[in-house]
Formats: sequence, C-alpha cells, structure tokens
Amino acid sequence: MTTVATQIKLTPEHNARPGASVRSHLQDALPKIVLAPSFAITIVFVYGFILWTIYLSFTNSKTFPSYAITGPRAYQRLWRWTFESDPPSSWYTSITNMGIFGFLYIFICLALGLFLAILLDQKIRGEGVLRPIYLYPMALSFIVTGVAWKWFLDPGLGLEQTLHQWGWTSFHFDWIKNKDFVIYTVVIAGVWQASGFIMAMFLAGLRGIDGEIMKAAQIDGATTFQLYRRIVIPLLRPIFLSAFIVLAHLAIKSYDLVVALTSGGPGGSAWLPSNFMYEFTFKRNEMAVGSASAVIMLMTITAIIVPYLYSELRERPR
Amino acid sequence: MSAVATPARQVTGGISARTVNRIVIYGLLALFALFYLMPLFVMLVTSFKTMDEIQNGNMLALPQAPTFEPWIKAWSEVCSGLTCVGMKGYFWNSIKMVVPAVIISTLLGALNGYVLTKWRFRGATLVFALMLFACFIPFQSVLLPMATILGRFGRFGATLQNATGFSFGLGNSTVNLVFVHVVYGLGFTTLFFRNYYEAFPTELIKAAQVDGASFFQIFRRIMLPNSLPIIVVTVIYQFTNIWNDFLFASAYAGSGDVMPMTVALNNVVNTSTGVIEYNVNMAAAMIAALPTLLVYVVAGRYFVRGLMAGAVKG
Amino acid sequence: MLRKLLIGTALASGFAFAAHAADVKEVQMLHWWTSGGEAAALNVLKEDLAKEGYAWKDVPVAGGGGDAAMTALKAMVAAGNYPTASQMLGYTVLDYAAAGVMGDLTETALKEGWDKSVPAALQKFSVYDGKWVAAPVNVHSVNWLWINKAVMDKIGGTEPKTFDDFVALLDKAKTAGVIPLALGGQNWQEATMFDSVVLSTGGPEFYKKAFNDLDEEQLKSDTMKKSFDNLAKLVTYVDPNFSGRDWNLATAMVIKGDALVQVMGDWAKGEFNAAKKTPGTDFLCYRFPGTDGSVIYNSDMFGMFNVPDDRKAAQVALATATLSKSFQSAFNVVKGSVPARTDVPDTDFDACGKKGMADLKAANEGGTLFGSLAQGYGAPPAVANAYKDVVSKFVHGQIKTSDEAVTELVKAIEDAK
Amino acid sequence: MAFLEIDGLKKRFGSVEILKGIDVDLEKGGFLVLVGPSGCGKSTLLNTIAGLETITEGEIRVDGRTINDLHPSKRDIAMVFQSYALYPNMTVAGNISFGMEMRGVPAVERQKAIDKVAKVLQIGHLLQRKPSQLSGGQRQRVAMGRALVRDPKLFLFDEPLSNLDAKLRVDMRIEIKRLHATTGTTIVYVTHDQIEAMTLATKIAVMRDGEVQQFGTPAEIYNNPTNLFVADFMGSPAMNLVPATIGGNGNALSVVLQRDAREPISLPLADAPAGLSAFQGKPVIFGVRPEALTDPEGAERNASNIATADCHIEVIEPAGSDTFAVTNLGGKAVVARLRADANIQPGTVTPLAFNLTKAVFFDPATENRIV
Repeated sequence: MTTVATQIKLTPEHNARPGASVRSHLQDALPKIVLAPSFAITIVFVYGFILWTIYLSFTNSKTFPSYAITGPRAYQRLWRWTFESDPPSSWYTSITNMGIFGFLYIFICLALGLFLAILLDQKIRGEGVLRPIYLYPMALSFIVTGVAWKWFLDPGLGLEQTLHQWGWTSFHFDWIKNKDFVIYTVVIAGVWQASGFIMAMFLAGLRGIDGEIMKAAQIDGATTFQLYRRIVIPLLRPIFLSAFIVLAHLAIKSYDLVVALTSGGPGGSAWLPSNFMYEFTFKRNEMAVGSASAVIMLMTITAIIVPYLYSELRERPR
Repeated sequence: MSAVATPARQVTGGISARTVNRIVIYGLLALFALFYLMPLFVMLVTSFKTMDEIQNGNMLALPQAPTFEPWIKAWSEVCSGLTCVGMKGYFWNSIKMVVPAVIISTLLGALNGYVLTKWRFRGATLVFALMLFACFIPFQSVLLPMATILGRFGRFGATLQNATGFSFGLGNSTVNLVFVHVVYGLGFTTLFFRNYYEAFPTELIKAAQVDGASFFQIFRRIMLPNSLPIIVVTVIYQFTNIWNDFLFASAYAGSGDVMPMTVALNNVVNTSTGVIEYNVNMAAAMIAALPTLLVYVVAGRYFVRGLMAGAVKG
Repeated sequence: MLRKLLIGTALASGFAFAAHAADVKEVQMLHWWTSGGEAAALNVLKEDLAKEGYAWKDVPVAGGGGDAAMTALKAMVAAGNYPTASQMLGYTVLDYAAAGVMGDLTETALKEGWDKSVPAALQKFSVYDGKWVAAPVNVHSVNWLWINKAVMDKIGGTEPKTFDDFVALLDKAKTAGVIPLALGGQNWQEATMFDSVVLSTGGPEFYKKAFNDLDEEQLKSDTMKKSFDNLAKLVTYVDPNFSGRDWNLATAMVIKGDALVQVMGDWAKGEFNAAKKTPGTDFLCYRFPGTDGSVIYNSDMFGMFNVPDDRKAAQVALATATLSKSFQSAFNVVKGSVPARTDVPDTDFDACGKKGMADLKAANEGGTLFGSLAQGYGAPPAVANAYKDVVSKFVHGQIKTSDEAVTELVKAIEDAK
Repeated sequence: MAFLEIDGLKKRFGSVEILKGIDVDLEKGGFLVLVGPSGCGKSTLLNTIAGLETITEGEIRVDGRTINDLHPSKRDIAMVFQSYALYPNMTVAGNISFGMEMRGVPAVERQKAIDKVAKVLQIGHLLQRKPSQLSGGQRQRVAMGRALVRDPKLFLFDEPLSNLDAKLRVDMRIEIKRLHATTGTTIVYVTHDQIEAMTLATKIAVMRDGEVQQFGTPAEIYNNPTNLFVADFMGSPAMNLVPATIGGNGNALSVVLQRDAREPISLPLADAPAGLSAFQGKPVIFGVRPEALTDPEGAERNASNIATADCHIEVIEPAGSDTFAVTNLGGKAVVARLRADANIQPGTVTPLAFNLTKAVFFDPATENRIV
C-alpha cells in the first residue's frame, strides 16, 4: 500500500484512482461499460442510419439504394416544389400542412390538457373513472380507431347525418371531404389521441406544486383565475417544455393518422411530410427524394429540439 | 397541490356560487369524457350489430338486436390472408415479442439512467443528449438499412447454426422485432429513468458505497426497488408503443407463424374487396386493443403518480 | 450494396445447401389478397400445391392496394430473405429484375409453352432480358362500365356507344333522382377512370403514344385537354360525398341501386358475384363508351425470386400451378378477371367474363392491348403516381382548368422520368 | 503519530480548486468538527475521507495506513448523512444490516449486531418498520445505528442534525456527545452550526473557500481567533467587531472608539499585544465578545484590565438568563451581555465595563489578528 501511495505522490495529476489492480480499473470503468452497448447501438442504428440517409439523398437512388453520388438533384427538386403553391405541389402541401397541423395540434393539446388537468384537480369525485377515459386514446393504434373517426366525420354516416336525423337539417360538417379543411380533421383526431396524455403530465405537475404556495397566494387575495395565471402556470414551465417535446415528436411522426383517417385526403391535400417521405421512398421508387425529405425533416427537428436540449442539459453549477 | 376552493361569497336563491361552480366543472368534465369516449362507443356498438343494422341504421344508435356473433367470428374464425383461425392465434405472437422487448428496453433504460445520473463522467450529458435526440428519427427512414443489418444477423445466425448447431436466435423474426424495438425504445426509457434518477437522493448511493455495495448491488438493491413509479410509466409507454407498432412488424415479421396482432388486424380490416364486415372488424380491433386498454385502466392510477415522480421534469 | 446483398445471399444459399441437401417442400408467398373472395381464389392454388406435397407459408400484408406489401417486400429483399414468390405489379417486376434478385423460369416457361399462350403485352413485364421472372396470374381490364340493370330499366337507358351517349344517359339518371356515377375519390380510382376517358376521347393510337410512350406532344395536345374537360364533365355526375370513398363502397352503391354506373376495372365484378348478382339480369357490363375493341389492362403477377437451390423445385411447382389452365380458369372466375393465357376455355365464365376473354384475344391480336397508366402498366411508379397526383388534383379542384392540368401533367411526368 | 492525518490535500474539478491544500490531524478518540459557511469545501473534505470523491493531490492516513485509493467500504469507516440516506425499500433492521450483508456476514451474527445496536439506541420497537413510518428523530437514530453497527475506526457525520427541529437538535447533540464519550470512537463531523462545533468538538477546523482558516481546540478558536472571519463566524451572539484607532504614545496605548454625537471613548490598553504599537494612529478592528462587555457590577472580578465607559443604550433584549443591551460604537451596533437583573432602560446613558484582557485586534487590510 505504501508503494502505491508513493506512486500517487509521483503522479499527482493522475485523477482517477490509478488502481492497484486491473480489478479496480474495471470497477472504475464499469459504469461506462454498462452504458456502452446502448450508446453504441444508438450511434450505429440512429446516427449511422441518418448518415446513410443523407448519403442516399445525394445519389439517384430509385427503387433500391444506389451508391454513386450524383449531386443535390433531390434537394433542387424539393426546393423548387417548396414554391409551387398553385396548383400546390405535394411537397408544398405537406410542409404547409405540417405548419398548420403542428401548430394547432401542439397548441390545442397543451391548452386542452392543461384545462382538463386544472378541472380534474378541483377535488373531483370520480377522478379515478375520468382519468382513464381521457387517457385511453393513447393506448390505441390508429389502425383501430381510424375507422371509427372516419365514420364519425363522414357527412353521410356520422355526425352530420345523425344531427339531420335528429332534426337539425341545416347542420353542415364535411371537412373530411374538403381539400381546404381536411387537415383540420386530422388535427381533431390527433388532439383526441394525445391530449389525455398531456393532461396526465399536467396533472402530475399540478400535484407536485407545493400547497403552501397556493395558500400564500390565496391569502394575498388572488382570485382563482389569477392564481392559475400568475402562480400555477409559471410553475408548470418545465412540464410545458416536456409536453412540447412529446407533442413535437408525435406531430413529426404522424403518418398513420393521415392514412387511416383520410387516405391522403382529396387530391393528396392531407399529406404531412412523413407521408411524402413514405410515398416517395416506397411507393414512387424515388428513394433519393424520399431521403432528402427525411433529411429536411430531421434538420427541422434539430432546429427545434437542440436549443431545448442545450438549455435543459447545460451543466449547471452544483 | 390542494384544490382551490372558491369560498361561497353570496347565496343566490339557495344555490351558492360554489355549487354553480361545481356544476360547471362537472358538466365540462362530462362533456369532454363524451368526446373521448365517442370512437370507443362507435366501435363497441358496431361490434354488437348485425350487418343489416349497420348498413341501414345510424352509427351512433344502440344495437337493436345485440349479437355476439361478430366477436365470436373475430376471435376464432376471421381470416388473415389464407389462414382463418381468428385473432386468438396472434395474441401469443405479440406477447412473445412485446414482453421481452419491454423488459429489456426498460432494464437498459434503468441502467443507463443510473449511470448517467449517479456515475457521471465527462461527456455524460452529451451521451444522453445524443440518445434523447434518437427518439425523433422517423421510423420509415430506418426501415431498409435495418432490414439489411437484420439480414446480416440472419446469415451470421445460419453460419453459427452450421458451426455450433445453435443460431442464438439470430435470424429469428421475433428476436429481430425485439431487437428493433429495444433499439428505438432506448431513447425514451433512458429519458424517463434519467429524469427520475436525477431527483433520486445521491446520499443513498454514497451510503450504500460506504456499506460496501458494488455497482450492480446498488442498482439491484437500492435503485430498482425504489423505482416502481417510473417503471410503471416506462412499461406502459413501451408496452403500448410496441404492441401497436405496424411498420416494423409488417416489414420484418409478416408470415403467419410469427405475425403480431397488429399485422393480423390490418389484414382483417384493410381488405380491398368484398363486403366489409364492419361488425367483425370492430370486434377484431377491440380484441387487438384489449391488452393495451387493460394496461391503461389498471395501471392508469400509477401512471399519473409515476409521471409525478419525475418523468415530466425537464 | 446490391452486389453485397447478392454475394450474401449466394453465401447463405450455399450454406443452406450444405446444411440440408434435400429440397424444401414449402413455398413462401407474399401477397395482399386478404379479403374473402380473393383469398378463396388463392386458396385454390394453395390446395393444388398441397396435392403435390408443397406446404404454403402465407405472408399476407394488406393495405393501400399493395403498398404495405411492397414495403415489406423491399425490406425482405434488403435483408436477403427472398420469398419464393410475391404478388407484384408491372414495372415493379422489372425493377426487381434489374436489381438481379429475380429467379429464372425460362426452362419451365419453354416446357409449358408460356411464350406462346401469354399475350406479348404481358410478357413485356414477365420476361426480363430474355428470362422469365414472373408468372402472370390474370389480366384485368380497366375500361368497363358496371351498371345496375334495374335502375337502367327504370330510366329507360340503353348501352351508350359514344361519350355523348354516356353523358345523356347520366343526365337521365340525374333527372330520375339517382346518383348517376358512383366514384371513390381516391387518386387511383380517379386516374383509372381517366385512363378510359383518354382512350375514348383520343382513340387507341393517342392512348398508346400519350400513356405508354409518354410522348410529350400528345400529353400537351388539345386532345388531352379535351380528355380533361370530359373528365370534368363526368365528375359533375358524382355525389358530393365521394372523396376518400373506397372503390368497393362505390360498387356497393351500384349493386344496391343507389347509383346507376361505376367506371371500374373488372375486379368490380367480384363484388357483384359476392352479392350473388348475375350479369345480364342484375347488372350490365359494357365497355367504356368509345373504347370497344381496345383493352386497357393490368395484371397481377407472381414475381419469382432467386431463392436458394433447395427451394427452386417448389418455386417451379408454384409457377407451373399458377399458369395451369385449370387454376387460371378457377381463379379468374372468382376474381372477375380473365386468364393470363389466351388458350384457356371460357366455359366456366359468365357473360362478362366471356366478353372479356374475347376482347383480350382480339386486342392482343389487333395490337390494341394497352397497359393502364393508373395501374402501373403504362409507365414506372414514379410517373404513374405523378400522373395520379395531377388527375386527382384536377378532380378535387387544386388544378382548376384543363389547360393548367395539361401543363402540370407534362411537368410532373417530365419531373418523374 | 495522530490517528487521522490529512496532508496537503487538494481537490480540483477541472480548473476549479475546491480544496486548496488541507492539513489536519486528529488523535485517536478525538472529535473533529469541520465548520464553515456553505460552499467552503467541508463536505467535500468529508467525502474525500470517506472515499466518495477522489483527491487530486495529497494523502489521507488512518491509523498510519494510507487510504487514498481504497474503496469506501474498505476504509473501515461509517457515515451518517444529512438526509440520513435510509434505504426506503428496506426495514430499519434491513438498513442497519445492509453493510454486513454486503460483507457476507452470516444472518445470525447480523441479528445479534442489530439487537445490540437497537438496545444502545433504544430503537428495538422500530426494527420492522420502513423509514417512511419513522419520525425525524427516529430516522436520525436509525442512521446512527447503521453507522454504529459497523464498529468502525472512524465515524463520519455530514450535518446530521440540520434536518431536525431546535429541541430535537439539542437532544441529539447530547446523544452524540454521550455516544462519543462511551464508545471512544474517533469522529469527523461536518456542520455549519458553530454551536454544534463548540459543544461537540475536541478539535475544530474552521474552513472558508477550500482552506482551513484555523485549526485548534474550541477554546483556542473562541478566545484566540486568527482572523476576522473566524472571530465573526464562531460564537453566538457574534463577537462585536468595531472600527477603531490606536491612540496613546510609547507603551501606553489606548483604543479610541467613535460614538455618535459625542466625543470618542478612549480605553487604555494595559497589556496590549506587541504588534499593536506599529498601528499607533492607524485604524484597526477592535473585537470584543458580548460577555466581555458588561455592566460594571457583572464584570469579571479577576480580569486584569477592565475599563469603563459611558454608552448610550439603544435597545434592551431580555433573554431570560441574560439581558443584552445594544449600543452604538464606531458606527456599528454593539451588543453587551448584562446580568439578567441589570436595571437599565433603553435611551439612557450607562457605564459599561470593557474586559480588555479578552479584547482582540485585527488589521483591517489583511484581516489577520494583530499579535
């Protein structure tokens, strides 16, 4: 032991325990060894594949991957399509829909989720029944619920027809058949699916707020509305951010929603970028264009997520 | 947080403002419950109707002559392709894929979270950020390269089979699916556990170290037993996602003997010709969704509690 | 990459061969025929093979008219796990053949005389570089009208011979308060109907030059504009809820008498059959007005993959059974299509089937058998889908005039080539 | 040779130096308290002794053995944490015996040890409960039990009393002191509470910014603080530290304190420290503890150097056992500790006795004690 101590004195900069034995070296490395497989898997199967996709987007891959670089033609086409609004190119439709859908879906889910969570937090009898009712849509695949929604929104089968039968004959609701409104039906179904989950996140956040803060605010004379606006909602900020991440990733991955509900919509008017990507990669055998659209999707995600990750994960002084 | 009780300021006609308040709140909650329940209701009533009633009646009307026929047919007779054994045959295929995938991804997520919070090293945050960002990759774009690699595994498995008489599961469709779901579930499970363990008292780990517990002993004896809420959240999340996956399942495990529930359901529901038996389709859909519904209803209570315990923290 | 795949497969097959020298008595079949009638028809094949001792390993992937199945196929091929055969359409067969993953059935084909009995137009897709790579199962014809006879009698209509006749007939139905035209507002249905409209408006030569040769002069010609105008006219006879409707629901409207007519391929007859309707008494099948004598076809093919040697015998058995006269007859009677070989007796077929077979034979001999652009037999998928986009956008109003439609069509096809 | 020796210990995180060369030693059976404001490095120092953090430079020896590279469990130490760190999933008995279980001690022996500790700490009736079912004081006892059962060479306490309420804190403090007395174990104890430090320690290390400011017995620290920081930090109420100037000439020095609106007080210094003559006519900080500033009747009888001056009393704080009077000197509030029955009214001018034997002087520039 004394010899070891001397060694340390000789190499004072050596921070890790310069361990007497291989075994203690192993002990020190153990956490990294445990993490390594997961990390390696992520690097290969996520980042490796992203690189592969980027590579393909610069080739002229069609039905199958081809590995001869032929330049940025796929991007040139996407760029050109970006500005073809009349008649709208499929890409133009996809990205404008992404804007509409993304904004409304995230905004309504957040608002509705928070609203329901606040209502549920008012010492409600039957909360145990209501909560799973709000939450269950997240459990079901859209292969399952798509048909029910399609019927419900179909003017000849669902809501419109029912209300007509009940005597409200002037009622008109045919968004799902309308090229300009079909994307909003996708929003409705999407909100239905995810808002309960967001509600659960907010409910958890509300339950985590210190009751004394609420009491103090009440003593200060805040009305219920002020209490939530000035005290509670600011305290829920971290949950807003987490919920945003969850919703953003769901919005960007939304694919089956569009297919099951609208089969793409009239004249392809309900497409989202993920539909575009799938269509071009697998159906139209234009793999290079499909890859390029995937790259652009990933770049958009990066632009949104990375600042968030940076602000959340920055090493704080402890 | 305690609920905010608005004290009754004035009494109007015997009904206090508080009572009005409560009525409004319950009314709104009930209204939204209807909104959420509507599709489930449509599916349920349709599954108990005869085809006649479906074609001629209203979709929201209750069945006039309820019949279990569609359920029986969906359970034991319905066809996926040329195989007509009902949905019951595919339960086991799904279970045997979902259970290992959930267990492995949850366990790895827990280990990763443990290392990333309690055994920090230089670059740990970057590693975590990279793993988290992986959640966002669109699955359509990994379908083909993943297939190529799974093919390699399969050929390697065949080589092993020849050399050792055992393929170690390489090339087996179910094993492939488990692998794929573990790979693309890791980001989320790691996120969940990392956020939970971030708030987990580090002094407990120090105490255990002083007590002489090793890296794995601390994990098994201290971390895991105290992770129930987040395990519930992760398991629910992973279970529903993997159970409901169609893309990977159809691409990597399409043949009848390994086909998971969603692919079978898709084959039942998404037929392109013939009279569509909506009642049977709905019953089949309900059967396919039963496990996930059950998980949400049974574990739903722990779900919010689990979220509270750290999953939602930034 | 593909080279590597091939080497890998060769290695794998080598190993497999070493492992079990005996033949594998199993066929692995990827398809999207999951619904009752089609599955029943395919079951005939399964049983034929069972008699010869071959097990049937079913890989059904429904959805999107084969899209999901093609995605699965692409994944299987990327992994090097080729199925024995897969249901495939037109240019897809050629793509896979060009990638070198298809098998070679030439020997069997010569022995069975396929090159003589299968129409040349089909051989364009089932033979690649002189080698037979696919076995055609059937020939569908797209330019049909399906009419509910009761409604026809009620409004006192007769078979329309020209496009104008057709419009007059639709007007009659409209006056009588029946939905004149049943259409599903999905791009492939709209484009399938447009195939017929173009053939009717421009005639066989025009169709071939425009939709098979993709001749730009024809694509932007006034005839094409006229075709779009005719399409626009037809769409005015469609009920307002048509958008997104599945094709078989549109057929059901005709079967039930809610609508007079549907323009659809002969697979629609399968629906009439399933509803126990008889041609001539319950429903009528006419060629799309102005297209008599020509056939726009598509065909389901079983693409045969380059499987390991120990699976080749099973593959040959499958291919032989598929093109056997008995199966061709049995299958196509159920499916509504006509046999892929012209020497099958038409005894078991109904009136429409008999007409279809006669038309096919005549068109084959007269050179008026054309691939359907909407169905992927006129041009590769990229072009076909670009075409469907334009037609669908025209039908739903994103593209407002026929002038604009023609410009867009030329641009889209040029882009996708 | 001391039992615990820490030589030139340094700890860096990247470029930040947390511990800047610590030299401390402790005799066997001693009770070392590390005290200082939060962020001074005292907890880090404790963690390095425990082996929970690595060190950058230096050496730690226990009983003559270098333990720098030993795993915490091999150092023969036990530790009580601020939050007690009881394993929530285990019973009290499980918590206490976990360490033995990890070392492979047979169940029978573990049970014996648990019983013994339970008896000492009177927690026998709690053994089957989970930590969540215990009160704060009970958790504290269990945490100590977990440490005691190991019978370690060295006990480490990391602010063990800071989560308890005032009454319980005093009780547990006495308990710990008794425990130390009966077991005779060597203890290192971290706290930010100087009362705990004074009452428990045999040796105190006052720390600031990763450095030991003063290391000595409680009496040394209290009576002879080496600098302003230690003087200010240790003692409650805190030492009065008043800006002053040194007057007089030759050997007859005096300290001059400003008073509001009246002429300054000049107090003669009989046995001033040698260094003070250099500060003649210069400003110094004059330090006097409240108990050295009393009513003349309460002044220490045998103090050699007592000076009396009239002071204007601004506030009176009767605290029961004592009465505190606040006056203003040199622009600062100065606290004097009077007898409980001293009859003084606020707003009056009263003579106060300065015990100058106990007074200390600091250089305002270096903040060091003038000796």
